[in-house]
Amino acid sequence: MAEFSTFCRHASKFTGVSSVALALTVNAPARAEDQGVLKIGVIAEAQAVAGSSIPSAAQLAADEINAKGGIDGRKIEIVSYDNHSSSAESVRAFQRAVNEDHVNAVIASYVSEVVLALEPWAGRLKTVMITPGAASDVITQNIAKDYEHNKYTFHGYLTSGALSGLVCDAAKDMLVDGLKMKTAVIMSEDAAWTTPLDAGYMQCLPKIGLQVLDHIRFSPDTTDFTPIFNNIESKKPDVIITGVSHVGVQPTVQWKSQEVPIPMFGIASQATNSTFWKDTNGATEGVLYQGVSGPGVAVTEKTLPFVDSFQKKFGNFPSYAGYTAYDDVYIIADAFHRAGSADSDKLVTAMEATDYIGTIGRVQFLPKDDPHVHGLKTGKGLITGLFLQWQNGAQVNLWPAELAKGKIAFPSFIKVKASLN
Amino acid sequence: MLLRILRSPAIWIALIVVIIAATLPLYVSGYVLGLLTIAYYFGVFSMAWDLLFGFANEVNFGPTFLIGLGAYTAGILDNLYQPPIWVCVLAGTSAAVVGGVILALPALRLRGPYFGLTTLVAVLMLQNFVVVAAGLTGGEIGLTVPDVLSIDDKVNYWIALGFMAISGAALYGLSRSPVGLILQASGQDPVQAAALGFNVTKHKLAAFIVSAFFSGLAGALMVFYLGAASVGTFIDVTVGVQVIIGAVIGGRRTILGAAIGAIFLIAMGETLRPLGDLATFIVSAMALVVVLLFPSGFVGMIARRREAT
Amino acid sequence: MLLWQILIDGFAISSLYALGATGFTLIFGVSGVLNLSHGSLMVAAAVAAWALGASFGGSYVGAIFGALVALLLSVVTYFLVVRPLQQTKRIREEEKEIFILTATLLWGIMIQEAIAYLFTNNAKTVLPIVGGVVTIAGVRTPANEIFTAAICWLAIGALWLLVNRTQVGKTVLAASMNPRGVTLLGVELSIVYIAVWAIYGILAGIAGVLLGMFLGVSSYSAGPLTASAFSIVVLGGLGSVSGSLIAAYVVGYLETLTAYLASPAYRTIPALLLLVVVMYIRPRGLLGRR
Amino acid sequence: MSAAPARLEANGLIKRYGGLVAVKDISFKVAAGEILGLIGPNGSGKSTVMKSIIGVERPDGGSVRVDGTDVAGWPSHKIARLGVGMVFQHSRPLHRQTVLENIILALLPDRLLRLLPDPAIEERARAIAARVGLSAVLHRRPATLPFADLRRIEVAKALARDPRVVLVDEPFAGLTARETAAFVRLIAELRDDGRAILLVDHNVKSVAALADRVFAMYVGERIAEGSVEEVMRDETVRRVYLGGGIETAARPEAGFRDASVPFLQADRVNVFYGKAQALEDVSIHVHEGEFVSIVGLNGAGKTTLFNAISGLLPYDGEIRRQGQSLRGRTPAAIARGGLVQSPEGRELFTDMTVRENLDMGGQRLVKAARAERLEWLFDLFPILKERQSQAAGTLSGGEQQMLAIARALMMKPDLLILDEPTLGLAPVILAQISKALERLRQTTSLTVILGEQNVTFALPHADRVYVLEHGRIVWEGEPSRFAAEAGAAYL
Repeated sequence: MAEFSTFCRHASKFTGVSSVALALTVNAPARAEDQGVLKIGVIAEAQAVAGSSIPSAAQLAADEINAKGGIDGRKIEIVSYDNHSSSAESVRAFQRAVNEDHVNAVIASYVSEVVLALEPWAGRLKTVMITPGAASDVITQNIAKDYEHNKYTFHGYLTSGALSGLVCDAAKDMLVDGLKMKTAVIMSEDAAWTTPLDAGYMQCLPKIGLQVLDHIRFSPDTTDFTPIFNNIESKKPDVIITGVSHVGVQPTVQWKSQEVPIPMFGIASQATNSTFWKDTNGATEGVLYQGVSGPGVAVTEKTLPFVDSFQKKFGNFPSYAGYTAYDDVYIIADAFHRAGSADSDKLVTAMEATDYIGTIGRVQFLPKDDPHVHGLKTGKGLITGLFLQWQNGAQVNLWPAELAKGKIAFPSFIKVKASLN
Repeated sequence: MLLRILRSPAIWIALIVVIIAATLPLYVSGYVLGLLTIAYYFGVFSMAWDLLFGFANEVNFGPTFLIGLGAYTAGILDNLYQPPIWVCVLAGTSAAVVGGVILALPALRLRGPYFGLTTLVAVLMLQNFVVVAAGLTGGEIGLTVPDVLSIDDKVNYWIALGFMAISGAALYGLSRSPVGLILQASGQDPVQAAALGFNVTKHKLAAFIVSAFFSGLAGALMVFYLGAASVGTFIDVTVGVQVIIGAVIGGRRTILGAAIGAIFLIAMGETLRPLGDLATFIVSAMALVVVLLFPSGFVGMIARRREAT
Repeated sequence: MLLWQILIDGFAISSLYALGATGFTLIFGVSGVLNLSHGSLMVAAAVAAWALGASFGGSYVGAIFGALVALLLSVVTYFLVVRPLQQTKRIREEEKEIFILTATLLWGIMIQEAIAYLFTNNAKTVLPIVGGVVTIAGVRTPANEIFTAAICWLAIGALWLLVNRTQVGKTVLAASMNPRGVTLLGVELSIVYIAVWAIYGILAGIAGVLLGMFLGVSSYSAGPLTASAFSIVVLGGLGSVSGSLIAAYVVGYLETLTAYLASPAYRTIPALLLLVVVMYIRPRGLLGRR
Repeated sequence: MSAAPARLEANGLIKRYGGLVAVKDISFKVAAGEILGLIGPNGSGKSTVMKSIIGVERPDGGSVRVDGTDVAGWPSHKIARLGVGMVFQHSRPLHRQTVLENIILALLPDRLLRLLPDPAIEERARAIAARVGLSAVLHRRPATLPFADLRRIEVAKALARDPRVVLVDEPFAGLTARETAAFVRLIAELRDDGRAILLVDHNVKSVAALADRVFAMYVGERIAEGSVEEVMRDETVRRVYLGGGIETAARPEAGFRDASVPFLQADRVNVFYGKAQALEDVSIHVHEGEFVSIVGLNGAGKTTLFNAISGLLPYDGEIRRQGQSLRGRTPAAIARGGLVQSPEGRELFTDMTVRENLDMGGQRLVKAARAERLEWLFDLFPILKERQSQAAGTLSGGEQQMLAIARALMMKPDLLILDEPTLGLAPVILAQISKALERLRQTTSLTVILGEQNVTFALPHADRVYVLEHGRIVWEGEPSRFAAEAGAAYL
């Protein structure tokens, strides 16, 4: 029953447009210039915590731009579609967005599965698509494989590979240098995006001086993590390097209830949600996770103003995909401006030249010859990400040092050998 | 008897409906077309299921086992070697048929809830296989296929409509044909059917194969409409449930009713979309009401009224 | 060491399965109904416990409330969904089975969707009644895990006493063997059925709440929960309580073994394979009566 | 006749169900153009023989030859194609098809590729329909037809493959006299086509009109064979059906206090199963403390009558207890009211101990009363005391029957209905139950209705006897007059 075909809640609003469609053929869809409006389609998971911020953030950006008179005098219109986290429904939404609503570009989903299903359609329907949250490297690899066909897809969020790099950077400073840790076990869910992530971990952790004792992948529908934690514990590592997104509450709660004496450190998408504390009954105390943003952390001068106005408008904090979705609208708008046209191919060229300071750092896309073409460039001066920890009910940023808001601290059951200097 | 079929209004009504449906793209939005395209494929799923339940009297809880086999075989083949689409579809269909036979041969020995149960387990197995063999099937991610039937939603719509119409005609004709009679007799009372000289198992197995054929074919085609296959779309038990409910509320033992039921379910789910998460709730509630108050389903009610006279 | 871990963890999860399946099989034994809204009942109980526990803090209050919610729902299920179908004359007897299955399934989906709508479909974990850990045979085990196993067995024990030591229970048992016989002895079957559904509701409720404390639930869990109860009951033999208990432990330990020795990712597969084999070799299950 | 070559020949047929041997070495022949009546009371094994012939059951020994081919153990559809047709007692036509289609169905070849209807078949179907007298209703749906026509459809289907052997199960059950006559004619015609016909029924009388020979069975064995007259005269048969010289001890009806308003009265009760009429204007009355036996063969309607009284069946007419109508009360309520049935097939709780079964009966008694009642019952059936803690399912048939009666008595009934207590029991057990009944009769004011096909058992305990046949009361009177007045009707 979950599989009813989908479409955004404002279906009725667009039926008027549809009549216009009839005359026009699909392969060269009519863009919306004539109406003097730039349309951006947003396909996201409305009821999932991470996905729900995407349309709102995009809308916020559009409003701001329109308030300033739009791009070259053209207003931006956001058309959003709920995909119920299903690839099939996303494909239908994408087809409708392009063939029916004639959007000029699409911002799509935080789920790698969905984006991968849409990527070929972006090529087939020659429409620029950017994902604000998916992490799988395969997305960019596909572009590298068949650039001419897939060049319309852009990766607006860090690829898993990049993420693993950022986690390692933070681990170096916080764990190896800070806590003198020597060994680690990788624990990640068995999903598209973690394959390159784990590969990245395996490669960079030893480099920074963390010996990888074991590498555990578990099915995302796992409910009982006891065996996994016991297994890890028997290896006696100093830290658990995580890669979880679909799951989150259950491993965290069982980590606490079993009092696993080893800290968790790494990617834990659900931990970035402000509701995570309540969902886990506070079990998340002491969990360390990578993020591109955090409450009260001014990554760039745009970060905090965005969070404020987002919270004013929608009454809650944006998820990580919210930040990127917000930036993506600006990036697309900027590309429109430079391309001076909404023609997809011109738009791609303009997008590739992007150099934009957003809420999570400075955005530049990797060039055509790179194996991760259209992925984000990372590193000092570009995007570094943050590292935060849940401390009695609040998300506290600990890394990088210049943005730190507190000191690392663990619940009593965690045994950290080295003294917390 | 052939005459009777031609005389039965059902056929003519169906024919007119199909003709009208074929003209929809001229004045309906692509979004509605996309919705109906999916609905039509589900219509075929439900009709194939009804042949088994309504006529062979075997409750198959695993329609998605057959559908999934068809869909994934076709998708994987296309992914690996990119043969012409029709080859993939053919392969998918045959896979479904073979799988159906392998499932049915032993399962047909079982009575009562056990047949249904085995079919259910088959689905769970397939689901696990897809997840475990992620390298081949794309696992949780789902599978993206390079080729699609068409990128024009009108064309896709007409393909689906045509396919449903043909399948419907075939299944309906079959159900009304002499073999259909035998099948119905075998389903209703195997002992008597055998005493009339009919090899009950043979006919039930045949029914299973036909059902598998159409399920697999529909599944394979749907993959090439979506350009993607995922457990949630083709294999998950909830999908099977939707197929079954469609057939039941449409009116079991009517074939055509099954299609109507399935289309109704999807259309409803869509019209209620503005209610967000409540949509599914309300659709289930409606279906439940139908099951409780009008057990013979939409078409069943009409048919009954006709029979009474 | 590993052996002990497997033994202990397997025991907790198996006990939970056992409790979940017992009620399920009881219903089938007495009224021949396979209630496919089973998982939804369990989830409803857990979420109710979570919601109340969160707002009033009291884990006990929450837990009890959860069990009551399940009890209520189960009785509603009987009157709203099952009974009308059992009594209608418009469906041929041999077809009622599929109708009841479909109807309970739909009903389950309704409950599940209602939960998702009211409480989102994020995973929820009920605040454990007992926290902390204890070390058994060198295995550090959450006290809650032991608590879970204990409660499960208390509940099952209570059920056993009820069935074998009380008049109500005896009547229920008799009804499961021969409903006609019971009627002829002046017992109103409808009352027996209500009693059974009530008992079932409480069992499912307790199981749900414990699951919420032990592993956590989300509205997505409903389907898998029904499926696992279903397979366990089939494995044990439809309608045989003792069968389900054994099957629960077979499945529980099989899963735990797989998780420890092979990989957590393959957890459920061997159990399924076993189920298929049993279905073909011995369709009526390990201790099936019919 | 035995000179004629056998169309159908059963030789040394044996069928076991677990320990119990249902058919013991049965052999008979049916020649072309001959009708053999296979008769026997319930549990005699005649149905098993029939099932073994059409392949529903697999015989454990012996052979079944159709024109010389041994078909024992073949799947039924093969046997059918070899030329064995079966007229089932309970007709289950396809309800959504017309009569014609139902007949066509039977004519279809067993092929998967029969997609187009064949006009020739439709012609034959019409011909067969005409022959069995269905021409008028060809295009009606079965649901709209009278019972007799449904039976006709069954005959038509059996004829479809032009069988050499036709088996007919209870040919006349549920038919009115006129309909019966028509069927006699129909079946006679089938014989005259040179088919071998086997009629299976309960007693000689029901097949007398047709059968050239009768083969009588009792508890799995052949007890007699020969012409209708021979079998009717046969001593064993008479003992089985009528019992030998029975001494009766009836108390005159006038002697009962409530002669004015009977304790229980059934007034023109009618019951239908679908279209088949199971009870037709049945009126009986029972006085307080009276023992009434209702004798009738299996299928005559005894159980139906009792279930109507116990409120388990919908019925027309009135059933009154001490003048008050029982209509609308639930079966349980009626039982609680003291109108208790010890049903055919006993309906015991097989996985429970004897004691638990009894307690289920006595659950509404206070502890003391229950104990005292148990005491009395154990005195009545001592064996049960020994078996107290044994599972009911493991008891012997006789012990189970005693338990069933005892369990009913635990309810302290005013009126006890005993349905077929002797079914399949050994004589020695009968004696014990007999004694118990006699004691109840002497020492208690209990009223009893005893339903029996075993007259030997039914008469001695009866103050009055009703004979039930095809759902009608055909005779009422003192047991002493039974053999003389009703015996013939009963054989």
